[in-house]
Amino acid sequence: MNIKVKQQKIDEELFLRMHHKVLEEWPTGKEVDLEEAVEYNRNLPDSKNFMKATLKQKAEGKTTIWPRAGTPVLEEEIALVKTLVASGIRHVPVTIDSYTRNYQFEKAGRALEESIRSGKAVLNGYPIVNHGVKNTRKVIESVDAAFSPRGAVKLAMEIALASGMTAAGKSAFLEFGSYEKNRTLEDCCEHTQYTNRLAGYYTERGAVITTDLHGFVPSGVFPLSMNIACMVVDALMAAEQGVRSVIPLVHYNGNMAQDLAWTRVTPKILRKYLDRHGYVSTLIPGTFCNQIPLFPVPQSMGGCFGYLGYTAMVAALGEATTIYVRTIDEGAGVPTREAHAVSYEAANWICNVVRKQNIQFDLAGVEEEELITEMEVDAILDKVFELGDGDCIAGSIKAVEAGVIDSPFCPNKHVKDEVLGIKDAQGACRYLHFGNLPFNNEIKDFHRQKVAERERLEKRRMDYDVVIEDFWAFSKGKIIGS
Amino acid sequence: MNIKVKQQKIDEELFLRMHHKVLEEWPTGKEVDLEEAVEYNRNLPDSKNFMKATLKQKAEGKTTIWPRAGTPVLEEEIALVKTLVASGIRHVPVTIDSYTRNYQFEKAGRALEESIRSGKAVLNGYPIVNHGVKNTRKVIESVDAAFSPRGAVKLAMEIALASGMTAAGKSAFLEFGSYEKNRTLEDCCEHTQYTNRLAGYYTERGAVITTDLHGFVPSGVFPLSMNIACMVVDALMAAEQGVRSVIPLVHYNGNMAQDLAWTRVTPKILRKYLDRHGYVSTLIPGTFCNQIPLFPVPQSMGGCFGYLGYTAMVAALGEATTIYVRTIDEGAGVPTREAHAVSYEAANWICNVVRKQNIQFDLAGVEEEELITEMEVDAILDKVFELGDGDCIAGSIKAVEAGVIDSPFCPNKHVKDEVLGIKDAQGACRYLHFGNLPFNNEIKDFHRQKVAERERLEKRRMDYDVVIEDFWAFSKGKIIGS
Amino acid sequence: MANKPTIITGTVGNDAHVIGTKILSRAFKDAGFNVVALGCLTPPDEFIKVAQETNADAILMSSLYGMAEIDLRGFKDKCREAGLDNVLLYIGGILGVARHDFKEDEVKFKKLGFDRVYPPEANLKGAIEDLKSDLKKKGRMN
Amino acid sequence: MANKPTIITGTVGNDAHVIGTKILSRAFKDAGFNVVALGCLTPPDEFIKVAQETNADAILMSSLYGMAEIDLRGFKDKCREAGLDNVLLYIGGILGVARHDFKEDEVKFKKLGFDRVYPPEANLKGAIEDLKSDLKKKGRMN
Ligand code: B12
Ligand code: B12
Repeated sequence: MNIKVKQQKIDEELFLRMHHKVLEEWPTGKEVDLEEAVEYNRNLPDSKNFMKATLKQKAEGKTTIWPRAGTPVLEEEIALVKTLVASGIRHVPVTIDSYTRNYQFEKAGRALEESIRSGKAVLNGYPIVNHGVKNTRKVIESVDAAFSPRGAVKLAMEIALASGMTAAGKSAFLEFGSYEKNRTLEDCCEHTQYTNRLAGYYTERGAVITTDLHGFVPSGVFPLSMNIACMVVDALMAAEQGVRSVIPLVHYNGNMAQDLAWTRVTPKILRKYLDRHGYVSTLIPGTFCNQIPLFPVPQSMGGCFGYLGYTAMVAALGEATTIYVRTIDEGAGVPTREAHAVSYEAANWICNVVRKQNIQFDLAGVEEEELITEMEVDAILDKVFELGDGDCIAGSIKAVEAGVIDSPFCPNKHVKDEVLGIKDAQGACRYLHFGNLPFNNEIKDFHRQKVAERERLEKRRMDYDVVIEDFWAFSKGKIIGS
Repeated sequence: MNIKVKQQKIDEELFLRMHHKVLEEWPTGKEVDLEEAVEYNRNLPDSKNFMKATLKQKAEGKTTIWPRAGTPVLEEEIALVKTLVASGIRHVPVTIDSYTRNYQFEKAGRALEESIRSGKAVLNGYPIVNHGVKNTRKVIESVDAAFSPRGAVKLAMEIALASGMTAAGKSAFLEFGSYEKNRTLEDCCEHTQYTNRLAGYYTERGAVITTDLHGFVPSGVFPLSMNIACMVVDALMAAEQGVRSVIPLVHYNGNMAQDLAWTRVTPKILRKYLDRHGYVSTLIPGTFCNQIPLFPVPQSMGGCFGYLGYTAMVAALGEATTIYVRTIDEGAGVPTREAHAVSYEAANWICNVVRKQNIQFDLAGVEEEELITEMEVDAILDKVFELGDGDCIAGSIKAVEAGVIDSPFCPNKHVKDEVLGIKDAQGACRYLHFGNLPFNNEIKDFHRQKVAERERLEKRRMDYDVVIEDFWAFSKGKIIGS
Repeated sequence: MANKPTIITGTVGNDAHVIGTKILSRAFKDAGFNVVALGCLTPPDEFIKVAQETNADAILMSSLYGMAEIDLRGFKDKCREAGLDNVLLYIGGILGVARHDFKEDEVKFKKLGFDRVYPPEANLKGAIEDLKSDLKKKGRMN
Repeated sequence: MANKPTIITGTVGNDAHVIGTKILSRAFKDAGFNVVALGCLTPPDEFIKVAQETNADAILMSSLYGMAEIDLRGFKDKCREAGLDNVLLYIGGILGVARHDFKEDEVKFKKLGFDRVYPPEANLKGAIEDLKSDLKKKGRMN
């Protein structure tokens, strides 16, 4: 196959031409004046700059909450971000609705009007393109915190950054592996190169924009090495376009040793690859952790609080910069403002008392998990660079085709979906089906032994049905399915 | 002074005479037929025996909730214990109301009737003497769990054990140091000797009754060594009367290193003294931990869940057998059944996922806290035995008079109340005023240095006002006051 | 094989949530159904088109992102026009936005023409039984 | 010293909760009041007896165990009989059993004759101000 997208910085002229076409996608594009926007963004206080706020917080030894939240009506959105900041949040996401994510700005506009009329949100996020720069600046100016758009397409990102958001959390792998069915990875890379280049443009002019890395987000129980390997590619792509601040998002999966190991090893691995490829000036200001993809059964309020409390505790012990805890409404629907407040209050309570004690916590098994994770990541990336003759984009595209990059329960039809993860007896994630992953026998045997151990204990074969049981187990307070 | 009560087993004849007089204190006493009662109690299933249930659970590596709960009306009490057991509780307390605790059975009876009439509980616990054996057996037979009466006076204990409760949690120090204003320690010891002897009587006949140890419960911020020293005396007094199963109650105070150290060191210290005094056959089936005396501000629901979640996490990491988490209603009043359920569900969720992972970890500081605690306990007890010429009862009574046993904010007028505790910079409890505690300079300097460190950091003197600030701090999510 | 009913599965509209419909598809396949899985991000019309082509017995639709109501206005009429009156319509997932009583969803989507509406995390064994009995009633399975 | 008002503190009835009344006593002492602290487990009559003996200006009662209402029925009348109509009656702590609206307590205990009723964890600085202004109004402090 011939791959057009290359790991190569878009030259400025070309970029500016693309930029002006993007602004024509919707009337509100006119509100963006790039030079004025950069100026506005550069002059924001440090507390509103995602990288500076994160570095400051890391230095203070705090763990705060990083939620997901977005609601269609402007006044509601302002009230929402105020609630979030009041509950101790310093990094405010603006989750964008699904129509906007799919370029259906007109449909989003109609749903927005209906939401205003009916007083009931019929959109699942904030339609940033319809709101435009003027309105969105009102949101950002309403509180003292750093903003990040969630799920921004090109124009959405233009409006977000012009409005004073200081993070450009767009990941080729997240789109490809989590949100898309038909689009190719190449297409997703091409889009992300643009938003990264935009972030680089701001950055080079003194308005540092942070890109958060997602990688290939596991759907359900799956070791994190695949996700981390793809985060590395996300990071390299961003750095090449001039991004100087990247933040990994680490996905917990319930096993404390693994969650802590992944929290520690991810920035280490990222640093290794960024340096190796010459992006030494690209910083990793913090590590953000996520309570996902497991989630509480809506019915059990105690379970919701238990789950988010446990997650906050692990994050605090692991010295995560932020933790994305799911609200008590997670399983029920878009959380109410009250659900946000009480959930983060509980999580904050725990993060505060733990971090303030600056606890030195040594957990058996963490080193081993770090080791095996790094081995797996290296194995995947070696193959990726080999397939791409040194180009991480070409390599990734071929790797997906070859099943070297693969993930279970994936929405995208281009993904092989021939791999499966499962829990071992301690509740740690292991590979059950390796599909075409480029692992040596040492790695494979490690996983096979762990799975075999559980088979012995439970006297049953570990198969797809168990995978599904495991999928639901943790959110119900069990470390493995049964 | 001349002290009548001696550390000496009450001989059986005398005991039986006392027993029959106790039964005359109230008509329901007639319902107690000691031989039938022992028979009934011995034949209970293991799951209803406090010691056996505890040993089993310890072997399984579970941490469960041990709540406090009692409500006046029989049907309500039955519904309550059913809710508790449904939420995973295996040790069920029956908290007795304050009138009954003070021998005002008639007043309790009237309040009970009013509660039934009005349908609103005007008693703060279960009036066990008024209900008698027949009714109380209905409570115990309604669920599969082990029962313990809380705050039982002599007759109350008779009825509790005859009804099939298998714990006699009565502590001379708890009464003296937490519940009484005028009564002397000697008087409290005399009473406790009786209930311990009663427990011993059952035990010798094959119905093992467990005594849980309270010691001198700290009111507010205070290192636990005083409490542990008095638990040792509680244990020795119980063992002498024939008790063969004792369980320490460890009070958390918010600092993880200290809470874990106290959880580990308390049974070690108890074992040491029980063996040293020849009570080798008295078991310590488990360690129960308490979230006390700090407590959430009623207003903040998130804080309530955060606090109990943190507590459950520490208990699970410390492998406590049970944890007494305060419900989300703790600060508001006697918890509703719903408040019990949702609170324990959240705590259970955490205990389960943590214990199942059988986590091995190392926390910096734990060893040091164990060491200093044991040094302090030994120092107090050496003095106690010295003052009592080897008799722990006489010694304790004299120690209280001498301020060798002392505790702040104490209700009892016989206690000197010349000591104060305060938090250090990490939120650990330290002695601020040593009063007349028999500590050598090594111990005192350790505490002084810790306090001095905080004074340097906060640039202010550590005094009574700070003590009060600390008192409220933790329940508000801060490790020290400010 | 004559007696192997055909069902169409997928997540409707712009909804990328796919895990549920994948698990569902596998479960119905294992239960002996002939499953045509369209995956996520499936436009309402595609369900209809494929149902015609495969002469399907039922459409088992998923929606999690909370906007199914907007996506499915007029869907039942289109089915009729396409001559699919006889095709059973089931839907499940998370049908409303924000915490709410499932009853509302049930009423809403029955009005929209669905034969059965399932609450979040609905049990699949139950759903399989429902479909079998509904098909038997219609004489499309024995 | 003439202008040092005398107050009686303590926890009423069979209530052994003492921490609050101890902190309260110390706070009022530091604020320049002459405090007679009866501690916990103090029968209502004892408050009256001591108030007479010390010719007190106010009684600051605590109750946490939830049974104050029963303990204090007819308390105000007894005060009157004892000629203490002029003594201010404050109460605080946790006055009802179980989670409830504090307003209920306030109404209830005002009916029982208390001049001021305080919610759980009431702020003491505020209470000190209250007492000073109440005493000034009564001309018992300047
Ligand atoms: C995983 C997940 C994602 C992943 C999805 C990955 C993927 N491609 O599948 C990612 C991160 C990409 C994602 C994105 C978004 N998500 Co999302 N997501 C979830 C989450 C955590 C789990 C969903 C899931 O997979 N459940 C597991 C499966 C197995 O369960 P299920 O789908 O319900 O299916 C089961 C049953 O319902 C039943 N069933 C399902 N369908 C049918 C049909 C029939 C006929 C029958 C009988 C049974 C049946 O069978 C299944 C097995 O039991 C939920 C929250 C939660 N805890 O549920 C939010 C949630 C669904 N997402 C939500 C939202 C808003 C979004 C976003 C819009 C923004 C955001 N928050 O990120 C985007 C939308 C993107 C898009 N275009 O759709 C909201 C939905 C809001 C609402 N309905 O009110 C939720 C509820 C989270 C929340 N509380 O805000 N999400
Ligand atoms: C510590 C404690 C105990 C200790 C008491 C030690 C001691 N001797 O003091 C022990 C363990 C002995 C105990 C026993 C009991 N307790 Co208790 N205890 C508590 C706890 C945890 C804290 C109380 C406390 O000291 N607070 C700290 C002080 C400083 O606050 P405070 O007293 O409210 O006082 C402050 C303010 O209110 C104000 N204030 C107080 N009085 C006044 C008066 C005036 C005029 C003013 C202006 C201000 C004011 O000033 C103080 C400083 O700010 C509470 C629950 C909680 N979280 O509050 C339960 C609680 C009070 N106890 C309760 C109960 C039921 C009991 C028992 C009956 C049984 C049991 N559960 O153990 C026994 C009763 C024994 C008896 N005879 O009274 C219930 C009361 C039920 C209700 N009201 O609905 C509570 C609320 C716990 C619960 N949710 O069930 N308890």
